[in-house]
Amino acid sequence: MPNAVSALNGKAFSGFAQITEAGLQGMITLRGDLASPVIAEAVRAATGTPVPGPRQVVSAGGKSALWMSPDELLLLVPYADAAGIAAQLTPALSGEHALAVNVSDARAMFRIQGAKAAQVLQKLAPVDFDTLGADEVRRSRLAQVAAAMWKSGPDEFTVIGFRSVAGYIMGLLENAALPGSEIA
Amino acid sequence: MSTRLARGGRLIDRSKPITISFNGRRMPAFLGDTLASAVLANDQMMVGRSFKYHRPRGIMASGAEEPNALVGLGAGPRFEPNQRMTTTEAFDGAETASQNHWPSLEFDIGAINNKFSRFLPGGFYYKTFMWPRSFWKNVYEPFIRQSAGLGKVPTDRDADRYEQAYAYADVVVVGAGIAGLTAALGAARSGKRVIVLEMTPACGGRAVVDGFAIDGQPAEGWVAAAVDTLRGMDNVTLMTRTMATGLYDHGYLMAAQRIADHTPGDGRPKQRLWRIRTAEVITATGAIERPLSFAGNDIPGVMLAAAVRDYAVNYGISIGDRTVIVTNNDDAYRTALALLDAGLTVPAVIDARPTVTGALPQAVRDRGVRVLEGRGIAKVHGGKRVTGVEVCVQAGEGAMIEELGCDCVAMSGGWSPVVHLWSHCGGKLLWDEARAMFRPDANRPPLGADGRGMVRAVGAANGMLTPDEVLTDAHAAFGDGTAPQTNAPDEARMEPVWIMPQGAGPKLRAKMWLDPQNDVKVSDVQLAAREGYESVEHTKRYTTLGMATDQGKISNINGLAVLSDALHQQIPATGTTTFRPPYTPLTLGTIAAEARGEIFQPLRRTPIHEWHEAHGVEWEPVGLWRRPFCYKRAGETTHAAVNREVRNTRTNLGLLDASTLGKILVKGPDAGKFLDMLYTGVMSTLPVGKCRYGLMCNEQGFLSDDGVVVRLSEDSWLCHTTSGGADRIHGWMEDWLQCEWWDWKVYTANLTEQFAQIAVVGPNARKVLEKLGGMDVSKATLPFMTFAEGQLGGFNARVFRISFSGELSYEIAVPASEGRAFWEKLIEAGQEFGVMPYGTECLHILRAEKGFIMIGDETDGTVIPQDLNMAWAISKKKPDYLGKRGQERSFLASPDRWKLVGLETLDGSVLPEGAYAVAPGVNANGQRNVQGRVTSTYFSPTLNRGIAMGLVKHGPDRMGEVLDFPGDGGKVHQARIVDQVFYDKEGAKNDA
Amino acid sequence: MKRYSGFAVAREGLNYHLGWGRAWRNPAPRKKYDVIIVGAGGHGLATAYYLGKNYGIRNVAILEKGWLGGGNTGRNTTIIRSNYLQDPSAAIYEKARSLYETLSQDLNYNVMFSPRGLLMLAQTHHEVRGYRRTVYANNLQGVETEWIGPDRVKQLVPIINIDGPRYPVLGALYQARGGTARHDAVAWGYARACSDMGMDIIQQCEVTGIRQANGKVTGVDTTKGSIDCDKLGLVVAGHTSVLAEMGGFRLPIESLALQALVSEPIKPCMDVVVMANTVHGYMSQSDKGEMVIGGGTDGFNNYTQRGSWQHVEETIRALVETFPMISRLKMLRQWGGIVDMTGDRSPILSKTPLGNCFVNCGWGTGGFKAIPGSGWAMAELMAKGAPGPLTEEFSMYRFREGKFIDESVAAGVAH
Amino acid sequence: MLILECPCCGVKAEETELAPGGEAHLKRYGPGSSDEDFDNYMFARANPKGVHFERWRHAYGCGKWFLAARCTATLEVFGTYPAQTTEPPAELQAYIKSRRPEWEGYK
Repeated sequence: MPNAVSALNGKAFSGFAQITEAGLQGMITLRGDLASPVIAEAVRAATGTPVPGPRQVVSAGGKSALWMSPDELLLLVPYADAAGIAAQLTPALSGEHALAVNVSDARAMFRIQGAKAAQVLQKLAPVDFDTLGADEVRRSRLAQVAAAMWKSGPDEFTVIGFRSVAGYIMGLLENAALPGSEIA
Repeated sequence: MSTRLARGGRLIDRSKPITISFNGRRMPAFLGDTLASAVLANDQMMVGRSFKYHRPRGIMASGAEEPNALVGLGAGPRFEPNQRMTTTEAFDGAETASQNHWPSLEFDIGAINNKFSRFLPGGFYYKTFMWPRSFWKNVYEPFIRQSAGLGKVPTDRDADRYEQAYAYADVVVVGAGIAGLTAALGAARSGKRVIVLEMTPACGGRAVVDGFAIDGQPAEGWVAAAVDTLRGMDNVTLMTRTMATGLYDHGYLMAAQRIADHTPGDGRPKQRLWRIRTAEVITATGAIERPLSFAGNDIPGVMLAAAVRDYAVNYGISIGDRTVIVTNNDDAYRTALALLDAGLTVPAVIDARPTVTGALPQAVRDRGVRVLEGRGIAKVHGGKRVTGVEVCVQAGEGAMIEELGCDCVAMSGGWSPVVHLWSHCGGKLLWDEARAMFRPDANRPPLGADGRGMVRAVGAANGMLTPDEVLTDAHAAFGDGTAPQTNAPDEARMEPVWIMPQGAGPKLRAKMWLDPQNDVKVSDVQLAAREGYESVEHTKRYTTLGMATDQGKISNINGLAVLSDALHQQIPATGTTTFRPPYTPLTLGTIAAEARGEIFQPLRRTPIHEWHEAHGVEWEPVGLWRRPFCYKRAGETTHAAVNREVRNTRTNLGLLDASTLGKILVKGPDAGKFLDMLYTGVMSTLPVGKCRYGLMCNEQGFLSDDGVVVRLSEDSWLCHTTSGGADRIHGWMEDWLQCEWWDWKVYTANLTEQFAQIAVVGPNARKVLEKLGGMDVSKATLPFMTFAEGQLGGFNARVFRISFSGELSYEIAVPASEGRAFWEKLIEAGQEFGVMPYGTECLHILRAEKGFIMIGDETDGTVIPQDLNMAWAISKKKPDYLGKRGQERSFLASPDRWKLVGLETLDGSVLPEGAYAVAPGVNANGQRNVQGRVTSTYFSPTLNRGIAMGLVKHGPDRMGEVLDFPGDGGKVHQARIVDQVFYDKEGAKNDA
Repeated sequence: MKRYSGFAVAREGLNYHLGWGRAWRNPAPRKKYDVIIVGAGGHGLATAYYLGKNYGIRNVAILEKGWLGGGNTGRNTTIIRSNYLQDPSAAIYEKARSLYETLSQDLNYNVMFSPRGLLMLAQTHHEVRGYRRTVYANNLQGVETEWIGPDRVKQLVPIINIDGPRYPVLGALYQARGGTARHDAVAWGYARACSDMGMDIIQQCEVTGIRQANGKVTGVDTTKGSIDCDKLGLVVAGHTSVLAEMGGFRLPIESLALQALVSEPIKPCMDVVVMANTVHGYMSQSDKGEMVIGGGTDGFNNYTQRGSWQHVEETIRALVETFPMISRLKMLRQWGGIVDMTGDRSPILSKTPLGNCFVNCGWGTGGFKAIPGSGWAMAELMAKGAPGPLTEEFSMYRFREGKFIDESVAAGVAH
Repeated sequence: MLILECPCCGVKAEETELAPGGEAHLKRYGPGSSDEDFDNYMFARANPKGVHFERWRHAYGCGKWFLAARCTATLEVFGTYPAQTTEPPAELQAYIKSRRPEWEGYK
């Protein structure tokens, strides 16, 4: 994929927090009965992680599995591997009523870093970040668009949104992180 | 005159002098001043004109309840009308200007209204200005509008920025006076997550002004300690300069934080709107002092007693040299003491109560001040400033006993709890006869999501007026142990005084102001009652009482009392008007917050968006997307560009960015059955690798979307939708799967943004793909309405051999991340084949020439497929599909429905968009009968004439008939009914 | 009753206005009336007024559970227009608009009808198509509207931002004789006239039941006792479903909260009414100088007269984008009303399954502008017991046939 | 500004994260049904001033539809439950009865 370019090609902004479009990221939507051992095996094979519990994100060796809904996971894998893994999943799930599809190009991913990273999201999402679990994915909205967000490290949040509105999301995050607009 | 005292002023920093200007006059002030204290320090008592009579208006209060002191603040992109001086912090260089007068504040032509005031009572305009009819719009209204209105009109785009933020709490305490601080300490110590909101820059409320001791230390010290304690706790957030503007359902509290109002241009947001979700709200919002209704109580220099005290203690300002105090309660005597302490003269305290005892009055007497018992003010002397008052017997009709010279009147009619937040969300009030006030009824609070009370009022906001009452009440909210104690003296009960004197006649009542901004007088409320506007809402609306920018904070209760008296009923029988948010006016920019300019709304971009932008695109908004309408070359008109794109696509090669088309994957054992319900046609029988055009209807039977469906594999289909339809249709599918057919085994995934999709259209389409190489796209291998997946010029591609133009055409989907590269590769490879990108207008013309329908043009939510002669796309065999039953209803099954046909003007011109075909005669309502309308109309460069499609009654049976379409300027367009396919009827080109 | 005029005001002024009598009587209910109208809002009062004026039916009671004009009549943004797409809508709204032209004189009460002109901005090609279509329809319906270009829009509304970054103004549907009126005055003027005709307006009187015998209505039970009648008209907007329940039938109605707000008053800066439907906001300036602003409704059933904040926010940000100079104005007051939405968002003026019981509802977000026409048509329906040309298309049974009156097709909304 | 707990993902979502979907438990009538049944299915609504059963979609969250029992006069939320049911759970009905004794019950 020499021609592949992420939505904002790694655009970055430095305010009272660092905002970065995280570049190409492999993503696979997996829908099915999350309690099924077949699914569990397929997820293990794809990401090396167990099936996450409700609203949970589990990671292993740079790969992650995010719980998106009672019958849907989002698997994060290296971009170059996504198509292949998605292709392997389908036979792995044969006999099971399930859907596995590569959505790497339908999304954009952002990282917000810094001691006050939470303040940036606090201005945009109706979410109580004080009570957000360490391994909890929160699907909500950033201002006017849908997004999934979680605490991906100390002083770091990761946000996933739709590719077509990546520019809007970047605009929101930059505006919310402008120097002088720190909350207290 | 009003002036700055040599000492005192706990809120100002005398080491930090600043300068403000008022009507161009420069005035020295100090950091910590409000605009009000700043101008008062410079003997500027008169600061505006009233709304209706343009009477002189002075500062009356020291806080959010101020009705008069409104100015224009700043200039150009930072000009702000109607700024309340008493709550606006003064800053160096602040420019202010008084409002609602011409030519000047001192001399105002509009004051002529005052001369005629007796002929302009409440609601007079409902009784006159009716003749002649045209005069209302052209003469009367313009005059009224001109003399009404308050602030000047801003002209520029706002230079400041705003933002919002979300916060969550167990308890939000509103107000950081001693009641709020006490409650907050209790809540915080019990481990709750607490947010404290204080509207002013400093905490402490009235206690720090009134200056008693709490638990042995001065109130000021006690407050400072409490604030330090709270600030030191991790579970507490204390925000000053933050106004709780409104309480909404389920514990949603709105609060506006002033960040850079007092430091304009320092790069910070001007304001931040907090949206706080809380389990409980504690309103410790205090109380507001009531004016007294006596003749001339609106003359500059007549102020609320506590305000006079505030200016002396907080800002070191003497409002006047001689201040007469008029009251019906003990608290006002604190003002006398404060003024005496400041070395000022108090000629007398006029007390409406027949006998006055108690510690505070005694303290005043002890300092040699006369206390006139059972007395009132008959009238105030003065025009633009008080010069004296006439004293009378309160129980009488206003005969003068003596005249007192003074330049300030400090009045107190008692106190009203601030119940706004309590009431915003449905909290009810009770009338407390003993205290003569409406206060929160703890048994009928606003209800939260669980149906239980979500607000409690404490302290003065709950009707507790003496310091010990306040602290006990506030402490009880969360407290254990004993409440803080004060050394404040007991106070005798106030005695309600609704007009002064009791027996005042009409002449005096016509000079007793209730609402000084809107010029509503006691006589106006009595007139409303007399005329039958008996509901308090009627009276409010008829007289405009309490509808000014202060929303009646000081006028409501007095108005209610006067109304009740006029109706000979008790005050609770009259009730109050509804308290609406916001508590104080909320800047619109603060509400809009970040949503301005580029991030006003999301803009959806395809992976090829930037390429279009760099190549002369003219955009068309489609939902939140932008799609190229056409690509203009240097010096080219839109029309010329579109025609060029059409001709080139028909003769050479055109490229369309079709990425916005919806692409929904539907998979599972029951997917076929599901799609058969969703589409009017049959999708379950579609062979793998084949494409089929489908229509979707809503349950009404009306056409809602269309697109090509592809069978990807045994158990998976790809459904293309319109650009606007992708999310809607995906939601529609999930709705039926989750809520109706939840036992069907089907999964969907919206892949719209996973792929960039490009239509390669025209006689050279196959050539350019073959040049790219990698896949066999020949007619034999990839015939019309089939699909293949593979490598094309090194790109992973899905190739759909479909056509919406009648030309040989392929739609090719590649991963979005490679869309731009693939597009550029096609442009490059297409050069030798005359490639040109084309936009949506060209797309429309191409499809119209072929008679293809477009959702949104031929359909408008009232059209069914049968209207469009698309019965071929509707399965007769299927027992059911969404919309089938709806289409069976009589009006939809009627043979008289308008049906789709082609339309050709006789003169080759283009029919007007949306024009109607008239029929003879008029209907029962005298409206011209019609028999059809234009749904699509274009100039066809291919045929070099206007072409159109339309819906016409019995259209298909009337081929050749000519219809009249009235257009603009009386012109009637004549068009013949023809076949809707205008070009290549046999479809040879597509079959190439 | 005393006639209103400038001279009368001057004369009374000399006597401190002590001489004015009641605008309307405050009677106790009688045992029986020929007609009972439930709901003393604009529509109910207008219905009663035209029953008396056009059909001589004056033995009428208008029952109001709260205070007259206290519902949506006193809570709307006072916009008056008739530039509707569908024939039946255009007919009844234009009837109303034309009655507004002379209403002050008819009622001898100044309702301040101000035909200052109304624009519906087109900000997408789709809206351009829809509004041009509306203009052609209006011209055939006898409704005077025209399509105007961006320059003319800017000329009529100097404070507007014509080339906003997101939604440039491509033109507008302009109705020169559209405008506003003083909402309370409309209710008060009709009330005064009804009372003057001898009709009884009974406030604080809530209907608790509908009495019927062999399929026909015979009267109502109220908090002030039961009252008999020959004919019953239900004209209670958001509470129609509750009354229908008492009558034993259901309607295609849902009650939703609609919000409005006003800014602090400023000097005149906008002489016309502007509606921007793509961004969901509309604005006019009252005679007091307040910018009067309205937006969209909540999507869930609600009887609380409290709407959800995000709709205020959506409206404000749309208008700040369209009129950048309002950014530093302040919201003075916001409030909500309960609107009754039908299946096709058009009103119902209809006979009901219950004999001699008629319903006038479903005006949704657009009732104020229709008041005189609605009353005129409802009076005809009730007096004749059968629909006239203005009402026949608005039957509650149209949904069964699929014969909708759908205004949304022209991208227009029903404000 | 409502808060409803999504029974599918457990998030206490605020109104802006949700999409309302009208009256719940409507029975679909298709081809062969009477005009009246179809009309009622499409349009006739209880629209009560009081206890109301309604559809919501957690649109900005897990994307699932769920049902809620809510009072339209006070906005009190009695509870939320999955959409895959033809009538409100018995315990929820009992709870509503305890909060609204005058409620005639679910019919």
